[in-house]
Amino acid sequence: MYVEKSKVESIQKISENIFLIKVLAPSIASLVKPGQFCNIKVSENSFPLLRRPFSICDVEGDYLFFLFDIHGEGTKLISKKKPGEFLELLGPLGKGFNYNDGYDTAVIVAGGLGVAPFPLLSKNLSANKKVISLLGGRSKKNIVTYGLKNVLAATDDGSEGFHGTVVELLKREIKNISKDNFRIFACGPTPMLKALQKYCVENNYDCQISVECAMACGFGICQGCPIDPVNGDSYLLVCKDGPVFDAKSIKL
Amino acid sequence: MYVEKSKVESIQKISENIFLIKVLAPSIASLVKPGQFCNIKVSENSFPLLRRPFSICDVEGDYLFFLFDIHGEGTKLISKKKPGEFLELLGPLGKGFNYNDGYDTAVIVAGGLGVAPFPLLSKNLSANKKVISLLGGRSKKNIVTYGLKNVLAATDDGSEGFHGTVVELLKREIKNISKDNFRIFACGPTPMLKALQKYCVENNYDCQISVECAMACGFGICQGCPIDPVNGDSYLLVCKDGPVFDAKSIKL
Amino acid sequence: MADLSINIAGLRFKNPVLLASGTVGYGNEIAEFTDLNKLGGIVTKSLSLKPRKGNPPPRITETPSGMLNAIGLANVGVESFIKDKIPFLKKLDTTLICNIAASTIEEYVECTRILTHEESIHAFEINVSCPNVREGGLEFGNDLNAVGRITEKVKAVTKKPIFIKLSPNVSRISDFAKLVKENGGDGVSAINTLVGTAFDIYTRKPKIKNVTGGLSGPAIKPVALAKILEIKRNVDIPIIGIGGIMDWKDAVEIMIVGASAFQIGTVNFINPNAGVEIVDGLKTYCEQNSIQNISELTGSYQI
Amino acid sequence: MADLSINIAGLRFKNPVLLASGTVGYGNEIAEFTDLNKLGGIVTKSLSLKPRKGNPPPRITETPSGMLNAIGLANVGVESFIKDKIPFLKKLDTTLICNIAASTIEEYVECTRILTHEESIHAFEINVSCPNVREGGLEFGNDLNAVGRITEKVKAVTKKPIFIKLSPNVSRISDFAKLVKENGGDGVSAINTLVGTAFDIYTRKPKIKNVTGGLSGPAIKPVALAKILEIKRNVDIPIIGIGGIMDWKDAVEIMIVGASAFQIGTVNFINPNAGVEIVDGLKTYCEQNSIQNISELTGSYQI
Ligand SMILES: Cc1cc2nc3c(=O)[nH]c(=O)nc-3n(C[C@H](O)[C@H](O)[C@H](O)COP(=O)(O)OP(=O)(O)OC[C@H]3O[C@@H](n4cnc5c(N)ncnc54)[C@H](O)[C@@H]3O)c2cc1C
Ligand SMILES: Cc1cc2nc3c(=O)[nH]c(=O)nc-3n(C[C@H](O)[C@H](O)[C@H](O)COP(=O)(O)OP(=O)(O)OC[C@H]3O[C@@H](n4cnc5c(N)ncnc54)[C@H](O)[C@@H]3O)c2cc1C
Ligand SMILES: Cc1cc2nc3c(=O)[nH]c(=O)nc-3n(C[C@H](O)[C@H](O)[C@H](O)COP(=O)(O)O)c2cc1C
Ligand SMILES: Cc1cc2nc3c(=O)[nH]c(=O)nc-3n(C[C@H](O)[C@H](O)[C@H](O)COP(=O)(O)O)c2cc1C
Ligand code: FES
Ligand code: FES
Repeated sequence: MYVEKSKVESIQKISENIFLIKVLAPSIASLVKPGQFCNIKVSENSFPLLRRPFSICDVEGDYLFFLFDIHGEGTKLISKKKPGEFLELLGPLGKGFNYNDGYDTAVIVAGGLGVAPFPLLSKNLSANKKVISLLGGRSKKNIVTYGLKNVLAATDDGSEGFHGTVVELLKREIKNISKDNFRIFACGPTPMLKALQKYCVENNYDCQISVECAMACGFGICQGCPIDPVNGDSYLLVCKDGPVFDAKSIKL
Repeated sequence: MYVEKSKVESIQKISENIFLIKVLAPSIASLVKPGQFCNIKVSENSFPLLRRPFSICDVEGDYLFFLFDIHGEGTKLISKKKPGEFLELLGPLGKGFNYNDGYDTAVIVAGGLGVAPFPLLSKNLSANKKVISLLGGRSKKNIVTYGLKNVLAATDDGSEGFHGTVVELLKREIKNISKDNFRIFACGPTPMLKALQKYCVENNYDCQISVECAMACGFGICQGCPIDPVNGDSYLLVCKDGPVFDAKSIKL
Repeated sequence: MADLSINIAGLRFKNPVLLASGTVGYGNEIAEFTDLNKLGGIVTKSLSLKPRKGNPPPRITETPSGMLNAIGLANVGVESFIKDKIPFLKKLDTTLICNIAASTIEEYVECTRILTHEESIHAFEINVSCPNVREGGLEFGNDLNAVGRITEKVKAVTKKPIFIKLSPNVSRISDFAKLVKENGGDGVSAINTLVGTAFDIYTRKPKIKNVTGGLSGPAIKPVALAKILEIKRNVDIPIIGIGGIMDWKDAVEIMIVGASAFQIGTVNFINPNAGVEIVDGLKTYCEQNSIQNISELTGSYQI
Repeated sequence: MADLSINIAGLRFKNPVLLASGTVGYGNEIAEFTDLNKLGGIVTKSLSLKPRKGNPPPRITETPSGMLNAIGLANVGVESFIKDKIPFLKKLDTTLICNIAASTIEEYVECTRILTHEESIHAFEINVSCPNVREGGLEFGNDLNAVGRITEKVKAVTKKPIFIKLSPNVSRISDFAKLVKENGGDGVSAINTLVGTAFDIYTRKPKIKNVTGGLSGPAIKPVALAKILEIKRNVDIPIIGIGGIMDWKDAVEIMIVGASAFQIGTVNFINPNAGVEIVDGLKTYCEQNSIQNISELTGSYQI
């Protein structure tokens, strides 16, 4: 884990409110595993005070990519960065996806900006694995396919692909997939993850979900990010024990 | 008085730490008198929280100029503004110099960035008035002659002009000046103003000084900027009753 | 169109947005930048019986998301207020609350007795965060008995509503609110500033001459919200919320935790038109969230 | 080369920079980012006799220049601390202070009695900002008697220095410091967090599940400075300053108003190497200002 002052190489507006930023961070880049994140100081002063957590979206040599949408003041400030300016990264943080063994087909299920960690996962999957990417969004403009393979979309308003939620799309597609030995990798808003978790637990599907919550430190010292495990009396920490968990192991 | 969102037209580094910024502010520009100031919000968020006061340095049509040096976080943020970005101005504030009648020669005495209000004053003086500009600074690089006429410099280290303080320079030059009917216009750090005030009061010279102090509002509602008058029981306010005062009327 | 008007102790405000004492002087200067008639009300700078010069400079300094002030209750005194300031204020179409600060209980009573005859004053706000000269400089605002007695005695000399402005520098602010209620007060204003200080690390001198000052601005908003919530959960009395409000979102938040109306202070220095912008923001918020009457927001927290 | 070492109650710290309780866990995670051996000391997360699960999420939220937390004193308990955490901590070359939180006076005493046998623990910090279960949830920290008794009883079971960590949510913090001194306490740590809250304006729910939380970070620095100054001017007892320190300048300021040493909390989340940077900054400041021994700074204000 490093604290790295990273120069912005480029920033690209992907859609109305969604940006892809590329930064130089060789130390962190050398360590990253898919599903990990960085906690980012977006300004050089104390506004905003805390770092902001972002999934590592992709790695190219010494460069890291982050995919984000404008949410509040912190993300607004990142969106205004110009090439040559800096972000201060702390990472790579958390445990990534467990994606190496034990299955043939990777089923990616992402809601909204939940696609963020999957370009790197897709890239790092060994060539003999099949990938299916199911992406959900409110509307066509919320579907970001950057870096993803074999994409099927689901939109709430039907403006692209399946008309409905991405979990409903998964249920529809599962008959094709379930012949394979598959594992689900998911990330997105909590209501979506809840629906997915219920479905996977009921059907005993192998599913890893990446969870979001408010964070201060990102590496286990503030205890700000507890999550209830299915077994055990004490909380787990999303930043340290997650953000990726087996869908069966946590209460959402 | 207006609150005006002003687009930065250009920003120019005059010397190591000193900048000249030109902004579009037609409403304010139409009202300005020399010696007035604007209270400037340098960011769109609450860092820094308060506005920062700056003398109006010059006016060209719809444009205002401010001359500033990097002091703390606020001035650092202004120095990083790029053309097309915005500052939020509140002004013009305060009473300016009384410069129209009653004298023939204007003697400008400025310490450091105290030169800021004088380009506009010089420009607005009627053509039949003589102007002498005495500028003091620590070193050559602290002497800013932008927009000034008939300049004599004084530096603490002797790297430019007179070796000594600007008040000492004034004392030396006064024998040439004192034949005229003159008025002194001064601005600069408080110790310099104190020395000047003492000298002018002792010699009964006509002298107007522009004073600095911490401000919150800049227009009389916070009472944060009191200054003791020579006569009277209650404080005056630097922002409203000043920042320009007759040297005889206030205690520094 | 949502109804923004509110009613406290029989007094109607056209909306819940008031300008806080000490942050708008006597209204005339800020009127250059904003339309005071659009606001719910104005609270004038703390008045004492005689004029007060206030503290020597420096009086203010910026802190992270806040500012410290030690103005020292500089004011023109009751007599000059009536003569020089009321004429401007009485022309305004907004609710006028006159804030009173004093060093003895008798002085509070005397100021109120005189000012209650002024028709243009609709209510009084009693600032108890002043050093009590009799008790050797201790603040009235930290003394339960004193707050009770001040409420009772001031109430006795006026028929107009009395709001007691509470100090946040106490363990349980709701105990003070309870005493205000028991002694006939019509409401509490909460909060005044937190005690704070700042020093220059080279001269080692305080950045404000008075050494300590009052902390205001967004930094104190979480404290203000907690104090207001504590009062709301423990005492049935109208609350005028104050502390760190910068925009309509902060205003909604302070009403949710329990305020019937609120005052804005520090923000006036940065954006003198903030009050009017907050009124507009509240209108839109109410419409978008189907709120008929803004008073529905008061204490509507979901815990 | 300035001497940064300090001495409090016979205990030597290599410099005045300590990491605050609850903001570094038990030291192991932050050690990835910083060299703990360069710091004056570490204060461990508040320990209770039995493990505590802590509060449900959300536990934290950002506020202007600050943050609110309601972790709920989640900790592993004394037994697991000794077994699982001490082995890492004892290898560090820094002063170790163990922070204790409890719901009864007996629990404070019992924790101290057990932990005093651990050689690697050099001192105790007693966190009195916990609800007192006997008195129906009122905080010990707001109760003068309780603070006196806790000091006395804890002191009776250990020879190691005892620092009482004071709550800022009181009118006169120096009264508490006085009682700590009278009851044999070796010093006070000031301040703990201010009570605050924040609400979502759409759901109307509190942003932290516990409703109220503790406000920390730069926003509270002016309050911390004022509280420390108040103690320094009224009571002759060593003060460990805490509250809003982000860099060496803030550290110098807190020493000037009276702190012998200080702790950094929230900044660790943002810059886990802040402590070491502050040590370096203090060195340079001392050299540039001809300060031989950093303790010259303590209470060196010029008022
Ligand atoms: C492990 C992890 C990975 C993430 N990856 C991405 C990503 O790749 N792309 C992306 O766009 N977003 C991602 N997020 C969400 C992102 O952190 C928030 O959108 C961001 O912090 C909002 O900051 P803001 O200042 O713009 O918003 P504000 O609303 O102003 O933030 C205020 C506070 O709330 C917290 N907060 C608000 N929303 C969230 C949220 N959803 N999750 C966590 N904290 C929140 C912030 O940390 C901050 O303290 C991730 C979150 C986590 C925990
Ligand atoms: C009427 C007036 C006119 C001025 N004109 C100019 C000018 O033309 N050019 C220029 O460079 N500077 C001018 N100044 C000084 C300028 O306002 C300060 O340098 C600036 O506020 C510093 O802000 P900062 O955030 O960079 O520094 P910080 O030190 O971070 O400021 C912290 C706080 O201190 C206050 N402050 C600090 N120094 C001063 C100061 N000297 N005067 C007033 N407030 C101060 C700031 O307002 C702020 O609240 C003027 C000041 C006044 C009162
Ligand atoms: C410069 C200044 C002067 C103040 N003067 C007074 C005063 O005279 N009487 C009073 O009751 N409160 C006074 N206050 C306190 C405010 O009315 C208000 O309670 C406080 O600033 C918190 O609100 P804010 O965070 O919106 O500023 C003053 C505040 C400031 C900043
Ligand atoms: C997330 C968090 C957890 C904390 N936990 C504890 C604790 O367990 N015991 C304690 O005495 N103080 C605790 N504190 C208070 C800090 O030790 C410190 O007093 C406070 O944060 C002020 O310092 P700061 O502004 O530098 O953060 C905690 C603070 C934070 C932010
Ligand atoms: S974010 Fe601090 S422990 Fe997880
Ligand atoms: S700066 Fe507010 S009254 Fe002068």
